[in-house]
This record gives sequence, structure tokens and C-alpha cells, in this order.
Amino acid sequence: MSLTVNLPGLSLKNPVMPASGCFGFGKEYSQFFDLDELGAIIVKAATGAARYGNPTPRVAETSSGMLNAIGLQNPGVDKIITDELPFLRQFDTPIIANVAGSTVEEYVKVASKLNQSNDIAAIELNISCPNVKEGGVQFGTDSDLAKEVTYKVKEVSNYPVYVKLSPNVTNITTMAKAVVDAGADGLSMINTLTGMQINLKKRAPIIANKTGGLSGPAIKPIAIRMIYEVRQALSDVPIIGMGGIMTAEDVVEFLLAGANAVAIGTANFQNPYVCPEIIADLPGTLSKYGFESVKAATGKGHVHG
Amino acid sequence: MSLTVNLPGLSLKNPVMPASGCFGFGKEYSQFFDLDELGAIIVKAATGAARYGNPTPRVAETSSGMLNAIGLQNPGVDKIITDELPFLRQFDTPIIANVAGSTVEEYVKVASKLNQSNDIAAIELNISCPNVKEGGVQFGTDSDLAKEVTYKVKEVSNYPVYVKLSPNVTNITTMAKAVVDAGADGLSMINTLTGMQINLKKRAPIIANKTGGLSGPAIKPIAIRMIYEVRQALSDVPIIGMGGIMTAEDVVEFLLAGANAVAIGTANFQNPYVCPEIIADLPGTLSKYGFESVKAATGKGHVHG
Amino acid sequence: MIKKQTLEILSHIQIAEDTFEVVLRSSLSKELKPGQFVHIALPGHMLRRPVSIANVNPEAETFTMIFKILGEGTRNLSKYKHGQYLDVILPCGTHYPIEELTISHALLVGGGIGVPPLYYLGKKLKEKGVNVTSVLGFQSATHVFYEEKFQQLGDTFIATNDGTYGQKGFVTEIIAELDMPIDYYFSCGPTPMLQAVTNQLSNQKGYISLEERMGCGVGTCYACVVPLKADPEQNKKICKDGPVFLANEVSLA
Amino acid sequence: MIKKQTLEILSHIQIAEDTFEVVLRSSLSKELKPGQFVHIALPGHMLRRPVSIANVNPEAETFTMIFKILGEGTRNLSKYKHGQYLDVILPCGTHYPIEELTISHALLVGGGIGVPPLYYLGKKLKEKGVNVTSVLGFQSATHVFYEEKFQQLGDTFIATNDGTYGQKGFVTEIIAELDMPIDYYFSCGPTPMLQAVTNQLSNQKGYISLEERMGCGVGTCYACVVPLKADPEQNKKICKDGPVFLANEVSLA
Ligand SMILES: Cc1cc2nc3c(=O)[nH]c(=O)nc-3n(C[C@H](O)[C@H](O)[C@H](O)COP(=O)(O)OP(=O)(O)OC[C@H]3O[C@@H](n4cnc5c(N)ncnc54)[C@H](O)[C@@H]3O)c2cc1C
Ligand SMILES: Cc1cc2nc3c(=O)[nH]c(=O)nc-3n(C[C@H](O)[C@H](O)[C@H](O)COP(=O)(O)OP(=O)(O)OC[C@H]3O[C@@H](n4cnc5c(N)ncnc54)[C@H](O)[C@@H]3O)c2cc1C
Ligand SMILES: Cc1cc2nc3c(=O)[nH]c(=O)nc-3n(C[C@H](O)[C@H](O)[C@H](O)COP(=O)(O)O)c2cc1C
Ligand SMILES: Cc1cc2nc3c(=O)[nH]c(=O)nc-3n(C[C@H](O)[C@H](O)[C@H](O)COP(=O)(O)O)c2cc1C
Ligand code: FES
Ligand code: FES
Repeated sequence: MSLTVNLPGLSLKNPVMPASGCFGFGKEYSQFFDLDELGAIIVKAATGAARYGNPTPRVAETSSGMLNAIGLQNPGVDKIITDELPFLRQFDTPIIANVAGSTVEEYVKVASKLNQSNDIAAIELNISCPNVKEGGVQFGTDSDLAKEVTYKVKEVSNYPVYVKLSPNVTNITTMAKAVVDAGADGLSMINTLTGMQINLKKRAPIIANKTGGLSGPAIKPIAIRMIYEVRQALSDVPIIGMGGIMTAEDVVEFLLAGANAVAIGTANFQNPYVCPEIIADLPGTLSKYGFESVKAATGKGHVHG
Repeated sequence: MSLTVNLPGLSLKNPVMPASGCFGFGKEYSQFFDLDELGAIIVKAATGAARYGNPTPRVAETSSGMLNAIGLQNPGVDKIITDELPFLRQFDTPIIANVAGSTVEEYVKVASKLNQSNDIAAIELNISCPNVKEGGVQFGTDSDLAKEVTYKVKEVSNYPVYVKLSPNVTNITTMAKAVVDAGADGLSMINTLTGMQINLKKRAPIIANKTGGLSGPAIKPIAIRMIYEVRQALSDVPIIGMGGIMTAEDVVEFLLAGANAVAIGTANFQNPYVCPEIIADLPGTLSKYGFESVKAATGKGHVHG
Repeated sequence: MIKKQTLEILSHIQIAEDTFEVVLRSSLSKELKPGQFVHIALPGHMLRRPVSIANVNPEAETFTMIFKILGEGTRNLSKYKHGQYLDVILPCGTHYPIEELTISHALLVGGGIGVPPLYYLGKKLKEKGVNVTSVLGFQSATHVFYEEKFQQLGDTFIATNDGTYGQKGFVTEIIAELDMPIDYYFSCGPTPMLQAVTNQLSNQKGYISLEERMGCGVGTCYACVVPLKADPEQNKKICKDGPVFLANEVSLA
Repeated sequence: MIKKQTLEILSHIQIAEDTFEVVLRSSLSKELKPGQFVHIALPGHMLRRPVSIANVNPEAETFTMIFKILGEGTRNLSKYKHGQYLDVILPCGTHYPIEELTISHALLVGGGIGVPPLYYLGKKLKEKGVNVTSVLGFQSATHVFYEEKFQQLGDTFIATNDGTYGQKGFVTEIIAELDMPIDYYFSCGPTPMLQAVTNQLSNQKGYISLEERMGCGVGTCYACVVPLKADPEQNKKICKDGPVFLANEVSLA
């Protein structure tokens, strides 16, 4: 049973990685298990300057999901490079840096700085964060802007760039094609869906930012559909799939839909051991469904006609 | 405690109605309770000719939701008028006819025929059914098409027209404004989100149509967000809110987001008594949160700034 | 009259591998007819699960169902214990119309979780004085259940896929060897089995009982349709027009 | 060392209106310090629920928590029985740093579900020989709990919002009447109470313990931040840098 996956810049021992924003920079979860076990780690978003994020409450619980509006709190790309990434050197696990910004210039600045770092293996270009007022999500919902920012970031980056798509769009395939045309080495999908919950007692949205990003098993059918559609349209593009994964069976479902690897977000909060547990379950689950490797399962859920 | 709501064409004794496609034409659920108790009834979609729908499986269960791809099976508008609607005359409950089609001409034809019926109180224009190959959803995701079909149906209809919006769009407010500009008397939102589930054993999507519409509590945060956004943009448009309602507290959340009335879909399948139970719970729930009537709660979850 | 009831579990025992027999008390028990099903809500699941009626004790106002663990819902159901309660819609669907039929010899053909409804049917047939022969297929020895109970109704033959019990192979092979006149056959089981059986017995009158993924279970949502043989553009609802159909009425393709 | 453990419930009893005391066995019990919390998974809920440590019995390797029904999660938790198991992450967060402090007289100020962590704190203070005075606020008489236990630690005053028990009104009114020198105060309760108490005692050194909606509970997600008083553009994580803070460190606005 081979769990290995080779994607641009990423030689993965297994296809499972924590999703950006759900694993910090690895320190906390390294108390629970050896991060060597992970296929890769996608770290928290980096912006040009430090960001203090949105007011609280920043999270709410929903049926089979949660809303978050953290607002890209992070110490800024410089401090991430100097203070956060070095800790991860001790692990034999590729690091994917998540790049965010409000302007094309900010994206380019962050990517150029990360390009100087030796601690990362790839960039995830987060054009889809719905929780920042100034910019952020427009890049993910306008194919021209998405194209532009991808192109400009590619220009300054020697690392492969995986563009993280927003599901809050009418046509996911159009967005995928746009960023692949602009040079994206791969796709990461999906980010959260914009949602809201209202506090009946307070007569106001629970999340201080009003809206938040919906994640967790509630959105899995949407993630699977979007990955399936994009895989139909672009048979070769590397896809890191995510959205509601809780179990090894979910991972296989994402592989069948067309993902080459997967990321796990919200589930970490419920179970800090979820990534290593899924990795341990994966060989048995793959063989239960008749697959001899991760690669053999990718895209196998497609029926034609 | 007043539960009444007055909307174009609809004098509702309470704001709760079963959603289209989840209550047939009322006969089956009339075995469980007296349909007089309902605020209104939105019946199954009508098309120009009879439709036999999609192959099975047509439904799948998801975390806190379900997928469906019924494919608009219905006996056609003529038979609906002659064979189905008369049964509902015995109840003192307004009937809302749901109109679907593949072409503008079909929508107009169905609406004109319903215009001759005395058994309905309003039309719900379903421009958002994602489960039919030829047309259907394009109307709900292209604002020009949405405008056109709304305008043309309004021309032939003396009944008020509530346009049912698709959530599978980048900008729900643009769609809402487009149909209101074209003369919509109200909005009905949201329809289902397009999703997919893959059968690991069969290595194929569970739903024969591949994709299906996601409904149930999983989508409630998206429904609440979209209603809130549209209510912010259009302070006066009547909105029938739906998407994941299971309890009277959920109804109050929809009212606070800006809905004037609500529809209940998937929950009927789990509990055939859900509509009358919610109606019974509503006065207590409203007063628990300090509201003296349904009208008093509408839009009260908005915070400004 | 169809109702939603909260029913006490009087007994909940495992009777074969992954297979459980549950006895529930309901005031509607005496109205339940062979072939009908009940629709069960389970916490944490959006949709109900349809399960056939396997037996009825009208005096005790109880009925029995038998189910096999297939996925999360049935796994959940397997963890219930006697004394707990289930939220059930019942009775659902049509029944084998044996009151209207003149039968002297009936053949029951069941496969796996299609076996349970045939037991109650067989019991009712025997009460009517009908001779009953049963041919039951299971995966393997550990999955076999109710053999003795069927034997009390008449001759009973068992096939297992792997030959660990009874005859190795399919029910159709046993049917091929049967040498007796039958008036009607009644069959329930996986679709491939129903196809094979209806083909094999195409000269016989028979009734079959179908399965499909359901939404409402009461006839409103059009989830559970099956196309008609006569006109595949037309279909019927398994939950309301079925689950019992005339063998040549519906298309199993 | 923080861990996820499956812990047996040794006792689960109601001690006041909507209020439950739960004793759990954990090998980590002896490491738990006053002010820390545990993070509890509940079936059917995406997110864990943070609950403070209210007492520890290091010999028996058990600890106690006390919670009040607020929403669906705590309602779910209230239905557990002894002998069942809970999935718990522990220990979480910082503690009241009493080892490092020189105190002769401490004032504990608790409100509602902010009272439980103060009990374990008070016990530890008393063990150190510190004089303890407690001022506890509750909604009404039926919500009062642990009064006798606090009395065993030192003078204890109760306020209820509706005056059905103890003094009518807020804890601040009792504090205003207290006539004694204190070195440190320790407060936990709803934010409005903490604001009032920190304002009233702005000349005293004190520690407060905060609540916020949490995602991870371990410091990765940035859900649970509180702005710093010195620079509101900077913030700290309640789950990791807190829940215990110096009274003048964070902004409660
Ligand atoms: C009329 C009728 C009578 C039945 N009688 C029995 C019986 O007596 N004993 C028994 O063991 N089983 C019976 N079944 C099958 C039983 O309903 C399924 O095994 C069960 O729904 C599977 O649920 P799950 O959660 O374990 O599986 P999952 O695959 O996790 O279920 C996912 C969804 O698919 C549906 N589903 C999956 N398989 C089936 C199926 N074969 N038929 C219908 N829905 C399905 C489930 O109801 C659920 O909505 C009957 C089905 C029908 C339609
Ligand atoms: C560090 C800390 C210690 C706590 N100690 C105790 C204690 O000892 N006893 C006790 O009764 N309660 C305590 N609480 C509060 C307790 O966590 C909440 O009452 C509980 O989470 C409410 O969950 P629910 O499902 O009942 O409410 P719901 O409102 O249905 O919960 C919805 C979501 O909001 C969160 N939430 C709602 N209210 C709060 C709140 N006040 N604080 C944090 N999250 C909240 C829930 O965790 C959940 O994610 C503590 C909170 C924190 C942060
Ligand atoms: C609390 C939280 C913070 C997140 N922060 C980021 C982020 O900084 N950058 C990013 O690209 N995605 C972020 N995401 C999105 C996740 O990486 C992931 O795409 C999404 O949550 C869907 O996966 P899940 O359902 O497994 O959580 C965040 C999600 C959560 C829940
Ligand atoms: C089985 C099923 C069939 C539906 N058929 C229709 C339909 O014919 N016309 C329509 O406008 N909406 C249809 N809908 C959408 C619902 O009316 C409703 O908008 C949606 O399900 C969200 O509400 P819910 O979460 O309460 O189910 C259907 C939904 C389901 C689940
Ligand atoms: S399950 Fe709804 S019509 Fe049969
Ligand atoms: S809850 Fe995640 S950082 Fe505190």
C-alpha cells in the first residue's frame, strides 16, 4: 500500500495535511503528536504587515459545521519567517506557506519574502479569505483579479503556487481555469462558504464581523461537487482537496472526486489527533474499497456520460 | 401574540408554510394533520408538459442535510390544475404555485395557465432548480436571464410573483435586485446548493444525476447570510425565507435576518408534524425573545455599521 | 391510518452476523400487513430508514422487524437496547394482496435483508391454508437467520453465496431444481436477485418488493420511483404505490 | 503535558437550578492547577466546550467541574450519568500563579459559573495559609451552590440579583462594605461583573479569568483573543495565554 503522492514541489509521504488557519504554525499540535507523521503542513496565512484580526466573537457553531471570522490575524510575513517557520525545520515534513493580502502589491510582497525562505516547499495563494473587509475575497470571486494576482505572484516565486479557490462563486470551473491559465501550479479547494448565525437573545449576528466562513462536514457535498467539476474540466491540474473531512473514508471520497491530496481543517479542533488517526486508517480504508495506493484512487469516482 | 403576516396576495394566519417539493400537493401530509393550520402551502413545481424526472437514486443523506435530484417530476401544469389543486380547496390556506421550466416560453406558458386557476394565491417562480439538464439553473445564476423571465411572467400573471433565488451565485444581492427591478413582488430564498456525494463502493456519485441540491440545517448559515444581505440592500421587499429550518427558534432567526415568512422543506421528511409543531411553538418562542408578534421580529437581527 | 409514533423496544437481539431482530409495541400493530414497512428516525440522521415488517403479534400489539448493519444508520440502530424508544412512521406502503388471491401453493424467494418481510407473508399464507415453499439466499453461514421459523411454514431451502451453508450459489439454482406447481411467487431481495428471479419465473404470476433510497417515505417527494415496464417514461413511487408490485409491472433494468 | 483523554464520570449530580457537579477520573489530575480549564467534546457538536476545574483530589486522581445549562451543549452534558465517559482535552490554559505570590489575605469574587474555579483556588490558598474572603454572586436563591464549602475556606458573602438569598444586588455592593486589607483579589464571572470589579478594585493587585467562544482551545486558531489594555491593537489568546490574566493587563471594553 503506497500512500505517497508527488505534486509540484511536494514529495508527500501521505496525502494528509492540516489546512491553513487550523493548525497555527504547528507548535501547539506538536504537543499532541509527532508532526513527522504528516504529509505536509499548511501554515496560517501570512500578510505583509502584522494583522490583529477582527473583534470577538470570531467563531460560532452550526449544524455539522462552524463559522469563523478570525480576520487573518498573524504576526506578518517577516516575523513568520524569522520566528515561526524555523520551529518546523526539525520535522521531515514539507511546509506550505499560505499567502494573503488586500492588494496585488501585498500578495506580491509576501510571496517575494517567502521566496527567500528555505523553510517552505510551496505557496498556497489564499485569494478566498472571506473575512477581511478590505479586499481578500474579491480576488477569489472575480476571475480577472484572480488571474492577475496569480500571474504576479508566480513572477516572484520560485516555489510552486497552489491557488486556493473560494466556493462563493457561480462557476468554480471558470475560476479554476483562470488561475491555471495564469500559471498556477495547482489548486487548493475549497475555502469556506460565507455564512451567518444570529443570536436570538442579542438580536444580532453572533460573529462580531457579522458574516463568517462556514467549514466542517456541512460543506463537504459542496467541496466534493466543486472538485469533481474542476477535475472534469482540467484533467491534470494538481488539486489539494478540503472541506469537512473527518475520517479516512472522507479522504477516499475526496480522492475519488479528483483530489491528489487533502487538507483537514475544522476536524483538528474537535480531535487534535485527527490527522495522524486518518493517516493510520488510510491504508485499511483504501484496501477496503479495492485501491492499492492513494494515486490509484485519485479521480476514480468519475462516471462518464 | 399575533402570528399574522400580510404579503402581496397572501393574508397569512401564521408565517409557516411547507416548501415546494417537500409537501407534494398536500394529500399525503393531510393524513397527519389538518392543513388548515398552515400559513400557506407551496406546492410542487409545475412544468408545461409532464416530466418524469431523473433516474434513481434521487436522494442521499449528508451531515445535517440531504441531496436531491428529483428532476422536476410532475404531471404537468394542466393536470396539476385539474387533478391536484382542487383537493386543496377544502382548506382555508392560501396556495402558492411553484413554476418551473426550461425556456422563457415554458415559464410563461405555465404561469398563464395558472393565471386562469382560482385555486392559487400567488406564484413562486422557480428560477433556481439545479437538477434539470436543459435550462433551469441558468435562469437563477444569470441576472439578465432572471430579469427577463421575471418580466415575462409578470406580464401574464395577475397573481403576485415571488421569485425563488438560487444560492449558487457569487452575489445574491445582484440577483435579488435584478428580479425586483423586473417586477418581482417578493423573493423566496434560498433554493438548494449544488452538491455531490460519492459512493466509495460503487466509485460513482450516489445520485444518478451526479449532482443534487443540498438542503437541511447544513445550509442554514448560508440562507441566513443571504437573507440578511438582501434585506440590507432591499429594505422593503417581501421575503419568504427557507433553508434548514427545524424549530421555532430557527424561524425566529430567519425573521431576525429579514424574512417576512418562512418555508420548511427537508424537515417534513424527518417529522411530518414539523410545520404544526413549529406553529404551536412559535408564540412561546417569540415571547421568550421579547417579541409581541411575528411582524415585530422581522429584520430585528440587523446591526448597523 | 398512517401515524408517527414513539414506540418502546420490547426486545432487541442479534440473530445472525450484523443482523438484529427488534420487537416494538404499537397500537397500530394489528393493522400492519405483510409487505408493508415502517420508517424510522435516528438521532443525528436527516433521513429516516425504511425497514420491513417481519412479523406481527396482534394480541400483544407488537410487531417485529429484522435489519442488517449496512451503514451508519443501521449501525446506530444496532446499538439500541430494550426499554429504549424509537420514532417510527407506520404503516407505510402497499402489501402483498393475498386476501384477493386464490392460491394453493406459494413460492417465497428471499435474499438477505429481503427475507424478513417474507416471514410474515408466509405466516399469513399458512393461516389461509396455502402450501408454502421458501427459497432463501444469504451471503454465508453466519448470516443465515429464521431458517427454523420458515421450516414451520413449509419446505425451506437455503443457498449461500460461498457455500458455507445449504447449497452453494444463488436462489435461482435451487428454484430451477424445484419440481412442483406453484400459483404465485413472492420475492424480495437485492435488485440483481429480483431480476434473475423474475426472468426465471416469467411464466408465473408473482409479486416482488423493491428497495430504493427514500426521502419522505410517504409519497410526497418523488425520491423513490421505479419506471413502469409498459412505459419507462412513467413511474411509480416505491414508498406509496409499492414497495410491493406485480412482478411484470415495473422495470428493474 | 496537554492530552486528550477519555475520562470516566465517577459522579454527576445536580447541585442547584440547572447546575451540575461532575467528578471525573484522570491520570493528569495531580497536574491540574486552579484557573485552568478542560475542553470537552460532545456528540453531535462540532466544537468542544470549555469548563473550568473546580476542585482536584490528587490522591484519588480525580477532579471536579461544575457547569450550568446555557445552550444545547451544556444541556447535552447535563444528561450524562456516572459510569459514562467524556472525551476531554486537559489541562488547558494558564493558572492563578499563587506559588509566585506573597499573600496574607485574598479576596475571591465570583459570579455564576465564574464561581467554580475560585473554589479550587481558595482551597489552594488556604493550604498556603492565606486568609480567604469570598464574595459570590448568583441569579437567585435556587442558583446558589457551594456556599458551605466556601465558608470552610473563610468568610463568605452571597449576593443574588433578585434578593431571594443573601444580599440583594451585585457583588460590588458587598465588596464596598468589606472593611479589611487585602493583598490580591481573584475574580471570575461575566464580563460586566469583571468590569465593575476591576474598576472598583483598580488600586488593588488582582487576577481575573475570562471567557470567550473558542475554536481549538489550544492556541492555534486565534478565535479567543482579548485586546491588551496597553495596546488594543495587540491581543492575547484566552485559551493559551489565559484564561487567567492580570487584572490591568487586558481590555474588557
Ligand atoms: C421498503 C424497504 C424495506 C426495507 N426493509 C429492510 C429490512 O427489513 N431489513 C433491512 O435490514 N433493511 C431493509 N431495507 C434496507 C434499509 O432501509 C437500508 O439498509 C438502510 O436504509 C441503510 O441505512 P444505513 O444508514 O445503514 O446505510 P447508509 O448507506 O449509510 O445510508 C445512507 C442513506 O441511503 C439510504 N439507503 C442505503 N441503502 C439503502 C437501501 N438498500 N434501501 C433503501 N435506502 C437505502 C439510507 O436510508 C440513507 O438515507 C429496506 C428498504 C426499503 C426501501
Ligand atoms: C475558560 C472557560 C471556562 C469556563 N468554565 C465554565 C465553568 O466552569 N462552568 C460553566 O458552566 N461554564 C463555563 N464556561 C462557559 C461554558 O463554556 C459555556 O457555558 C458553554 O460553552 C456553553 O455551551 P452551550 O452549548 O451550552 O451553549 P451554546 O450557546 O449553544 O453554545 C454555542 C457555542 O458558543 C460557545 N459559547 C457559548 N457561550 C459561551 C461562553 N460563555 N464561553 C465560552 N463559549 C461559549 C459554545 O462553547 C459553543 O461553541 C467557561 C468558558 C470558558 C471560556
Ligand atoms: C478557524 C479557521 C481559520 C482559517 N484560516 C484560514 C487561513 O488563514 N487561510 C486559508 O487559506 N484558509 C483558512 N481557513 C480555511 C481552511 O483552511 C479550510 O479551507 C476550510 O476550513 C475547509 O476545510 P474544513 O471543513 O476541513 O475546515 C480557516 C478555517 C478555519 C475554520
Ligand atoms: C426533495 C426536494 C424537492 C424539492 N423540489 C423543489 C421544487 O420542485 N421547486 C422548488 O422551488 N424547490 C424545491 N426544493 C427546494 C426546497 O423548496 C427548499 O428551497 C430547500 O430544500 C431549502 O429548504 P430546506 O432546507 O428546509 O429543505 C426541493 C427540495 C427537496 C429537498
Ligand atoms: S420517498 Fe418520498 S415519494 Fe417515496
Ligand atoms: S480557541 Fe483557538 S486560539 Fe484560543
